[in-house]
Formats: sequence, C-alpha cells, structure tokens
Amino acid sequence: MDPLDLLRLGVLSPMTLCFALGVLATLLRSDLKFPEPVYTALSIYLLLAIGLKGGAALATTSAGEIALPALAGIALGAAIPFWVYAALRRLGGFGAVDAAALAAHYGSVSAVTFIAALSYVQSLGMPAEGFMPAVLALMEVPAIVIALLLAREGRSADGLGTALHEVLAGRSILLLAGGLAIGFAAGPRGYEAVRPFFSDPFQGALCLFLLDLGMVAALRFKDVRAVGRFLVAFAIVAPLVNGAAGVAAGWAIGLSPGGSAVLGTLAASASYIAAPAAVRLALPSANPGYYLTASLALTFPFNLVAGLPLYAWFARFLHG
Amino acid sequence: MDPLDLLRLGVLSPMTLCFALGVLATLLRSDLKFPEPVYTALSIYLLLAIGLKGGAALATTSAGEIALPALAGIALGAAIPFWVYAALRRLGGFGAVDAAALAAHYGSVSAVTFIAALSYVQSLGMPAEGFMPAVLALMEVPAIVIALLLAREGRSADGLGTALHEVLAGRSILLLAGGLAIGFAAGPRGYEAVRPFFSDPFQGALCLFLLDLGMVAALRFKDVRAVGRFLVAFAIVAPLVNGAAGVAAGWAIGLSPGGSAVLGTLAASASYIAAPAAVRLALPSANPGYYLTASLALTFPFNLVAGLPLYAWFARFLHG
Amino acid sequence: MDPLDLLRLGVLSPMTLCFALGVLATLLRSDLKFPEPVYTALSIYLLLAIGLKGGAALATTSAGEIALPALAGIALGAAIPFWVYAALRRLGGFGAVDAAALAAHYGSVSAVTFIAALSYVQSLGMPAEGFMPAVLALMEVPAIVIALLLAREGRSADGLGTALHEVLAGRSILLLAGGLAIGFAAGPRGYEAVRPFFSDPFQGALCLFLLDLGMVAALRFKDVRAVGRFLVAFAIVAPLVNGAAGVAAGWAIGLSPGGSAVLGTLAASASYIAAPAAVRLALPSANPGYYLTASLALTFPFNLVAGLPLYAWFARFLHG
Amino acid sequence: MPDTRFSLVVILAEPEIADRIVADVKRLGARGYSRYEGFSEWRRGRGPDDAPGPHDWEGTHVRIETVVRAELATTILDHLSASYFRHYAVFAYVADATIARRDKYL
Amino acid sequence: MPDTRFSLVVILAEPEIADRIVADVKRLGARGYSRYEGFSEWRRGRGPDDAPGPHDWEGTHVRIETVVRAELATTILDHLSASYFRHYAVFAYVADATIARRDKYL
Amino acid sequence: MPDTRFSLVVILAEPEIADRIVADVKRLGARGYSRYEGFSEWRRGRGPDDAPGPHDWEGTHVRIETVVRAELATTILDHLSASYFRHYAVFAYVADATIARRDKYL
Ligand SMILES: Nc1ncnc2c1ncn2[C@@H]1O[C@H](COP(=O)(O)O)[C@@H](O)[C@H]1O
Ligand SMILES: Nc1ncnc2c1ncn2[C@@H]1O[C@H](COP(=O)(O)O)[C@@H](O)[C@H]1O
Ligand SMILES: Nc1ncnc2c1ncn2[C@@H]1O[C@H](COP(=O)(O)O)[C@@H](O)[C@H]1O
Ligand code: NA
Ligand code: NA
Ligand code: NA
Repeated sequence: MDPLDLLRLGVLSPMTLCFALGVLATLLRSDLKFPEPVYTALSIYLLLAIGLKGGAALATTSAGEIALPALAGIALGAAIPFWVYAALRRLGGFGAVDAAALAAHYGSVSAVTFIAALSYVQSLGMPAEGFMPAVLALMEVPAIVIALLLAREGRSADGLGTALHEVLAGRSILLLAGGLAIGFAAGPRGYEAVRPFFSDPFQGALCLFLLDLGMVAALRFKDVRAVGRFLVAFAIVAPLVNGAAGVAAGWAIGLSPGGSAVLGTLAASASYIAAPAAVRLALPSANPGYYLTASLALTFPFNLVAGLPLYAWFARFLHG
Repeated sequence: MDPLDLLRLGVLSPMTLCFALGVLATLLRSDLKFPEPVYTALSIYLLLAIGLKGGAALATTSAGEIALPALAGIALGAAIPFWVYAALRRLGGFGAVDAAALAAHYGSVSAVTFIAALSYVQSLGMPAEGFMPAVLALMEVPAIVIALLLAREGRSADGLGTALHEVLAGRSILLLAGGLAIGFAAGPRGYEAVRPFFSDPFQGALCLFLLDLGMVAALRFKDVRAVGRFLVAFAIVAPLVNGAAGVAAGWAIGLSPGGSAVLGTLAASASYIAAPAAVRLALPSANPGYYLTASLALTFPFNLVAGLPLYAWFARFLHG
Repeated sequence: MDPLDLLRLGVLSPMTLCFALGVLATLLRSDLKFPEPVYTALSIYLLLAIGLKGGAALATTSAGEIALPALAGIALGAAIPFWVYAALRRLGGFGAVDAAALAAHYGSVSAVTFIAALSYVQSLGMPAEGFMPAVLALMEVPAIVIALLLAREGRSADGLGTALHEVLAGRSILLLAGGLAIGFAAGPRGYEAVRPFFSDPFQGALCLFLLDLGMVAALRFKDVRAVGRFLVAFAIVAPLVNGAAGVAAGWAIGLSPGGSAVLGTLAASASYIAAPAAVRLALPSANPGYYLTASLALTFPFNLVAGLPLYAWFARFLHG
Repeated sequence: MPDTRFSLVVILAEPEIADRIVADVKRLGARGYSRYEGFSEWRRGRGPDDAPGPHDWEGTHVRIETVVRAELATTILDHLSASYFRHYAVFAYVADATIARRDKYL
Repeated sequence: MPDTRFSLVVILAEPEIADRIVADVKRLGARGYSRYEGFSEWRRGRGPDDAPGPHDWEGTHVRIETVVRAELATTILDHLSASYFRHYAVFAYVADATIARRDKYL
Repeated sequence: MPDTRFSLVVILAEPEIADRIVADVKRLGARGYSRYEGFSEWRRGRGPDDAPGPHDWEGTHVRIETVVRAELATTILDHLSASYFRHYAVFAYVADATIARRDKYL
C-alpha cells in the first residue's frame, strides 16, 4: 500500500466520515445535537472498553514485554513538554503560562485519537500489541506534571496538588486504569462474558462519538484565526515531529509496525480531556482559547485525517 | 400466509408489543419515563444506522436500478399533498393553513414507520431492496415544500426559506443523507466494521424507541376527541389510499414484493419529526393539535398495527 | 469447586469488579459521574431485557413446571416481612414504622442482584431455569403490601392504595411484567430478532450499571455509622437467613441447583427501587436513612460479593 | 391596581412527591407551571435534629415554578406547609415578578 | 444612580423557537444569557379559547434568562410580545436583580 | 424584624470550578443549595478585552442557587469576587425572596 492508499483508507473509514459529518452539521447550523449525557455515556463506554481489552491482554503479557514500551511512552511524555514550551516561548512569543498550558496538552495524550489509531492499524492488517492501552494510561499524566512545574518558572503555580488529584482521580484515568485492572483480574475468560458489549460494537460506538466530536470541534473553528498563524502552524508541525519520534522509538525498542504507529500516534496526539481540566484549575490565567483550539480544532482532525496514515506509513517504512 | 397470519405476525412482533406497552404505561400513569437524552440518542442511532446500511447497499447498486424507485417516491410525495389539501378543505371544512399543515405531514414520511416496515417484510421473508433508505431520504422534503406553497393560496407564507433550511439541515435529513453518503463512501467493507453496532442490535433498539413512542403517542390520545370525527376518519383512510397507491407504484416499476410494500408504507406514513418542526416555523397559525394528533396518535399506530400487514398483503396480491 | 473457588469466581468477575471501581470512584472523589438519564436508560434496558428473556422461556414452559416455584417465591416474599418486622421491633428497638419500612425492603427483591445471580450461576455452569424472571416479578409486590399492613398496627397507614399503584404501575414491575408478556407473546422466534440487542450485550451493560451503582452505594457508606450496630448486623444476617431459606425451598420443590441458588438470592436480596418509592409515599415518617443505607450500602454489596457464592455453594451442597 | 402584583413561587421537592405537588398547584388554581431537575443536598429523615439515624441526603430534586397572584402564592405555601413540610424535603420561596401578557393570568 | 437597577428577564418558550429568541435577545443588546431545559404544560394551539381543535400541550420547553438594564428588559418584552405572543407559547416575566461585577453590564 | 429579609443568590459558573464554589458556599454558612446544568456563552479567556487570543466560549455551565440572609449574600458575593472573578467565568446576582419555613434558615 502506498501513502495515498493509506490516506484513502483512513479518510474513507466510517469513523473519519462521521467526524466530517459532525463538522458539516455545525457548519450548516443543523439542529442535530448530542445531549451532554449521551456524550458522557459514550466516553465512559469507550474508555472502559479500551481499558478492559488492554487489561485482558495484559493478563497474558510478561512484565518483560511491556517494560520497554512503558518506559518509552513515559520518556516521550516527559520530553515533549520541554521542546514545546521552549518553542512556544522563544519562537512563538507566548507567555510562560500559556506555553506551559500548551506543553501539558501536547505532552499528554488523546484517548480518542489512540482508539482511532488502534482501529486504523487493525484495518490495515497490522494490529498493535494488546497492551498498548496500558501505555496510553501511563502517558496521560507525566507531561501535565512537568508542564505545571515549567509554569512555575514564570510565576508560582499554586494548586499543583489539586490539579494532580484532578488528573489522577479524573474520569479518564480512573476508567482507563480501572478497566485495565478489571480486565487483568478477570482475565481473558472473564472478558469473554462482556465482549459482545465492550468489543464487538466498539467501532460503531466510536463513530457516534466522533460524530459528536466533529460538532464540538467545528464550534472552535471560528477561533482558528484568533489564535494566530504561529499556533496554527505549531498545531500541524508538533504532531508530525512528535509522531515521527514516537514511531522511531517504537521501532527502536522492537514494537510491531502497528505498535510503532500507535506509539507515534500517542506522542503526536494532544489531550483534550484530562489536560484541559487540570490546566484550568492549576493555571487559571492561561487562555483556554489557545490550548483548546489548538488541540481540538486543529491537531485532533489533522491526526485523524492525515496523521494516522502518515505514522502508519512511516512505521512500515522503518520496519522495512 | 393469509391476511390474518400477516396481521398476527405484525401485531405479535416485539416491536409492536413494545409500542403497546408504552401506550399502557401512559394509560396506567406509570412513572416509567424515557429521559429526553435517551430519546434523542435512540433516534440519532436509528437514523444513522438506516442511512449507513442504505449507503453500503447503494455502493453496489447501479444508477439505473434506483432511478425509477427514486422518481416514484418523489412523485408520490409531490402528489399526496394536493389531494390531502383538497379533501381537508372541501370535505373537512379545514382552513387553508391547517389543511396545508396536514398535507405536509401526510406527503412527507415517517422514518420509524419505514424502519418498522423494513423489519416486518424481512421477518416475512420478503426483504426490500437495500437502497430503499435513499428513497426515504428523497421523500422527506418535496411534500413539505409543496404544502407550504399551497398555504400561500390562503395567506402569504413567510419563512419558506427558514422552513426549508430547517428541514434540509434538520437532524433527520442530515443523519439519513449523511449516513447514506458515509455508507456509500465506506462501502460494504467499511460497513463491516460497524455492523455489530449499527446492524445486529438494530431491531432491539427499535423496540426501545417504540416503547418510548408509545408513551408519547398515548399522551395525545385525549386530543382525539377534540380533533373531530372527520380528521379521525381521515387519519385512517389517508394511509390506506396512499399506501395502496405506493404499493401499486412499486409493483408497476418492478420493485420486489417487499420493496413495493415498503414504498407503500412510505406513502402511507405521516411525518412527525421533520414536518412538524418546519410547519411550526413556516405556518405558525396552524394548530399543532391537528397535525400532531393525526400523525402521531392515529396514523402512526394504525400503520404499525394494521397498515404494515395490509400493504404487505396487497403487495403479495399484486405480485401474484 | 470449593467455597473459595466460588468466591474467587464471584469477586473476580467483571461485574463485581466494576461495582468496586464505582465505590473507589466515590471514595477518591473522582469527577466520574453517570448522568441520571444514563442510569435510567440502563435500568430500563436491564429490566426489559430480563423480562423478554424470561417471557420467551415461559412460552415453552408448562404451567405445571412454574406453579411450585411461583408459589414458593410468593410464600417467601410474604413470610419474610413478619420475622424481619418482629426482629427489628423486639431486638433492635425500632419503631413500628421504621421496622415495617425495612420489612418491605427485605421481603421484596432486588432485580439487579437477581440479574447478577443469573449471570453468576451461568458462569459456574449451573444455569437457572429460564422462567425465573417470572418468579422475580411475582416476588416484588407481596412483601410491600404486607409490610404496609404491619405498619398499621403502629399507626393508621394512609395511602396504601397510592403506594400499591406506585408499585404496580412503577417502572420496575411494568418493564418486568411487560417484558414477560411481550416475550411470551412473541415467543422464541420473535425473541430471536432482538437477541443481539437484549441478550448478547447484557452482561456488559450490567457491568456499566454496577459501576454506577457502586458510586451511588458508596455515597451512603458515611451513614453506616449512623444507622447503629444492630442494623449493620441485621443487613448481613438477614440475607444469610433468607438466602438459606430460599435455597432450601428451591431444593425442596425440585428446582435445579442453579434455580435454587437464584431463588435463594431473591429471598436474600433487598429491594432498593420499588420498595423505597412505595414506602416514601405510604410511610412518610419512616426514615429513609435506615432502609436505603441497609439495602443499598450493606445488603446489596454483601450479596454481590459474598452472598452469591454462599447461596451457590449451599445449593450445590443440598443438591449433593 | 392590585392586579399587577404577581408572585413567582419556587418549590424544591424530593422527586417522589413532585407529581403530587404539581397536581396540587394546578388544583389550587395556578394557570401554568414549569419544572426542572436539579441536584441538591437535604435532610431527608425528617423530625428533630437529634432523632436517631442518618438525616442528610444528596441527589436529584424537582424544581417547580409558577407565577401567580399574591393571594394564590400564599395559599400554595400554606398548603405545602400543611401537607409536606413535616415529613418531606420541600423548600419554597416567593419572589416578585412583573409578567408580560398580564391579562392572561388575572 | 439608575445604573444599579438591573432586571432579570426570564423567558419560557416552546423548543421550536428557542434559538430564534436567543438570537433576538443578543441582537437587542443583552450582554449574556443562559438557557435550560424544562418541562411544562401549555396552550400550543394559539387563538381564542373557543377555537376548534386541541389546545393543551405538555412537553419540554426552553427557559432563557438574561440580566439586563431595566430599559432593555422592556425592549425585550415588547419585542417578544410583538413577534411571538400571537402564535407561539411564550411566557415571560421580569424580576429585580442586584448583580456582582456591575461595571461589566452597564 | 431584619430576619425576614432573605436573599436568593444565583451563581453561574463554568463547570470546572462548580464543585469548588459549592464547597465555598457551604463553608461560608449557607444552609442548603441547589444546582442545575445550563448552556450559555461566555468570555472564557479572562483579562482585558484587547488581550490576544480567542475569548468567547459556549457550552454548559453550572447554576448554583442558595437562599440566605442578606449579610451572607454579601459575604458570598465578596468571596466570589475575590477568588474567581479575575480568571474564571462566574456571573452572580442577588434577588429578594420570601421563604416558607423561615425558622429553619435563621
Ligand atoms: N403562571 C405560570 N407560571 C409559570 N409558567 C407558566 C405559567 N403560565 C404558563 N407558563 C408556562 O409558560 C409557557 C407558555 O405557556 P402558555 O402561554 O400557557 O402557552 C409554558 O411553558 C407554560 O407552562
Ligand atoms: N447578562 C447576563 N445575563 C445572564 N447571564 C449572563 C449574563 N452575562 C453573562 N452571563 C452568563 O454568566 C456566565 C459568565 O459570563 P461572563 O462573565 O461573560 O464570562 C456565563 O454563563 C454567561 O452566559
Ligand atoms: N437555603 C437554601 N437555599 C436553596 N436551597 C435550599 C436551601 N435549603 C434547603 N434547600 C433545598 O431545599 C430542599 C429541601 O431541603 P431541606 O428542607 O433542608 O430538606 C433541598 O433540595 C435543599 O437542597
Ligand atoms: Na502527545
Ligand atoms: Na407519506
Ligand atoms: Na428479599
């Protein structure tokens, strides 16, 4: 498959098309609306499902197999905030607080982008390792902590504690880590019983969620102009850089091609659930208009449409 | 199978029985309530699912196959408002605005009745053509436009533009047409991935929706007396006439027996989502008590219980 | 399998673990929240699903087969309130109204505990009779009526009528009995069409519901101290006594081992949907802090974790 | 013109009795009402504060609002007070409101 | 200081026209608004009470609130009255409100 | 009798800080509160209007209400103003309310 085929497969998947339909719905001012409870229910389902699946896979994984990927994920999450912060401050002219806020988002990860990547590499016939959801869970937090510490440089960052509690007890970590633990404890046999609910309908439920996310992201499109050209360029370049680093790391530590592509996607993705909640509390003077527009309205759709095929292509390229 | 068998099969299907349970819940003043978000979620699911399925089927349909059914559907939708309007004005003594409002509803279609028809003919072993959801989408709008123009006769109908936007960007067309486009672009192979979510559980989700709809419809039962005898009779006779015309048209253009029955059901059904929203904005002086009671409390249950078997029987009869 | 194995299988099932995760979420003050509509939707789904399944099974059950189990269930439900009331009044020093309120809860049944029991015995390879949902429906009401009459002893209990209507037309009976009727009328063939929605994903949906219930139950943990030691002990002892009686009754009337274990669970379980609603209206001066804390925060988790394995073990023991 | 003094009555009630209260409000003569779902904490076990057993509660409640003439507002509050305050969690207050379409509500 | 007399405008409207009313309120100059979903019963078929056909309705409505200066409150009510009262179910009232951050809303 | 002058405090806040504000309101001495979810548009990026970056926002907010004595209302508004107004989207106003069961809230 050449890059164009990969792109076509990504763009023409029901998931990406549902996201596009959501964007269209907002642009057409349709009265289509996902009630808040439906959005919440779908995100609970997706996070728990991915955790359970990963946990059941972990039950048959040796500690040795997962050690390196886990370390690689944490290292990526810890390193990204530094260059993001530096670039935004020096090249972009952002203040310390806004730069740190963006660093937290790009160092952390987006579960939905991850889930889309899993489905995508599977549809290419190059499935990722089953334990990748554990890597996702490990990558969510470090970047946020580091970014909040970076913000201290600028001014005293109160509420690091509150913010950390917010992330660790926040629903995305709780469901993900909780699902991993449950899947691990129940094992593949216990997982069998819930597979028809948590596994088979998964991709379809993801479509619905992306339809909704498309509507939400499109609401921010009008802010793209206000964030300035630098941030727009950053929101495209950062995932490319991080994604390439992630794929290369995966290749270096011996992940499968699919695993490398997914690790690249994790690095490339920007958080838009855990990080915003933590940053809003710990860095209240950061402008959410910057970090939400960049992560949700720019980086997320970019990864979904162009990033996934690129990281998959790069993984295939490295793995020969 | 004789007519009685058909009736029994329809009446004793879990779908019809769930509708009846919903009616019962309202009559017993049960505290059973479907929260608004659940109703919305179910209707999003059903519309998108039917669109996706139809779109995947369209991907393997030639333009030639669908041309005649599409034209027939549009022609039915355009013709029905004229006789409905005339009958209500001359025989029923309704004012121009109320008559036009009702014409919009009976010329347009009910997606849920359509979905129930698809399931019903399938359970009879006479499935309809896969592209019928496209016909459904095409039949939703024309009648509404024509009816609003008819109302002009009476008084100047402002807001035709707004009303049209309301229908075209409204969620029912958006999800249906969007689903068709996505299913078509993703093709049968893309559809495979979402089938366990959008296809297998479909009939069960429809049961839940009909349970809710039964409760909603029963709330309007108390208005049946207030709409007057003429409208009650009309709400039974109109679907019979339109249904017979639709079945005959299907037969004439060479649809399968199942397809003819479903086209008949489309013609017979009265809209209660798209049309009411459009009419409320474009014809504010029309009394919703007439058009909602007729379409939701009378024609919908009639079609579900007696109409489907009758149209199926007539289709079998014509097709020999 | 020895008792410890049974316990392990129960505790390590995804269902029990999801309940535990919910408890953890509340204790950690996580921002995880199930919106009310999702809770309602899940409970509608579970009740209707269990009713439909039971109804389809009833369609192939002879009246003779179910007569004794039905009578046994009703007898248990009618007997339990008497000893509960007496024990709470004489030994616990509770007033007539509070004692009667608790009697209503422990005599009636918890549908979720029942559902968990069905899944549990199935996972042990000792499935219960298919008609057990009908027994569940029959056991919900009698205890409530008897307990309200017992309260009269103390003071005149107005609103018995209202309370009865509340229970009989309440959503749990309506969905359960309605589901049974629909499943019965549609028969196994009609049930086939909705199985992918109502049966296959059932256990997974139950996990989600238990996750939510764990959060709700943990909210009441802080009241455990305030209810006093006697009630805490009662909330553990009562299910053991009632459960043993139920298992023995099942064995005596010739149910299968799984059926006996489930009948035991029904007797052991305490209602926390139908009974609270009825009692709040008919016995307004009863303190809900007692009956909700006992049934939801104590007896429910006890049954889920330790009760199910015990009743299953006792059933195996009796059945040799 | 005593007719222009309208009162907004706001009632917060535990869910179990919301339907009853709505029925009462209509029966007492309110021309319309609206209801909403909210979340709050309240004392559910009624009776004196030093009665045994748990008292505090949290969960959804139903908010019922109606705009009525001042006299009716008093009637409604009196009725609530007589029928529900003892055993149920009901909180109610009245505020002044100037309504449009006054003629419809006299 | 006439600037401190703020008015809370509360509008209950049938769902079909809620978006229109929000747009009107913003266009007329309100600095902010909030909206909620509620349930109520209302007369949906407008016109005189003795007109034929069913009139009563029940279902969700949208509640729109905005805090504005007294003059604007009057303007909003006048606009609602001219544009919607005839055909649509719209109920509106005004109450006094003392706001924090007063400077932002002058 | 100054005790009869009760104040309804209404607070609209962006969701992230709603739990904090509820805790504050309770700590400051309010006897009860209620909360609702609504939708609104607001300025989320705080600071002067001419600061760079996007400012407008729309989405859910949390509405928190409590009926308290007039002094406490002032205390609450002062606290909100000191703690949240600078960086967060918080809107608050006070209205008069006559409550039933007055004795419970003194
Ligand atoms: N007196 C009232 N108090 C509160 N809400 C009302 C009142 N009268 C009508 N409403 C509501 O206002 C809306 C329009 O009512 P109507 O003008 O009767 O069609 C509906 O949501 C009614 O429930
Ligand atoms: N004049 C107003 N009336 C009602 N709500 C308002 C008003 N102004 C702002 N709001 C709401 O108050 C919150 C904070 O607004 P702001 O102070 O503009 O960020 C948001 O929920 C706004 O929609
Ligand atoms: N001061 C208050 N302000 C607003 N709501 C209150 C207040 N006190 C009690 N409530 C609410 O009124 C209802 C009944 O409260 P209670 O009378 O304390 O049981 C509950 O929904 C409380 O949250
Ligand atoms: Na990242
Ligand atoms: Na039609
Ligand atoms: Na029991």
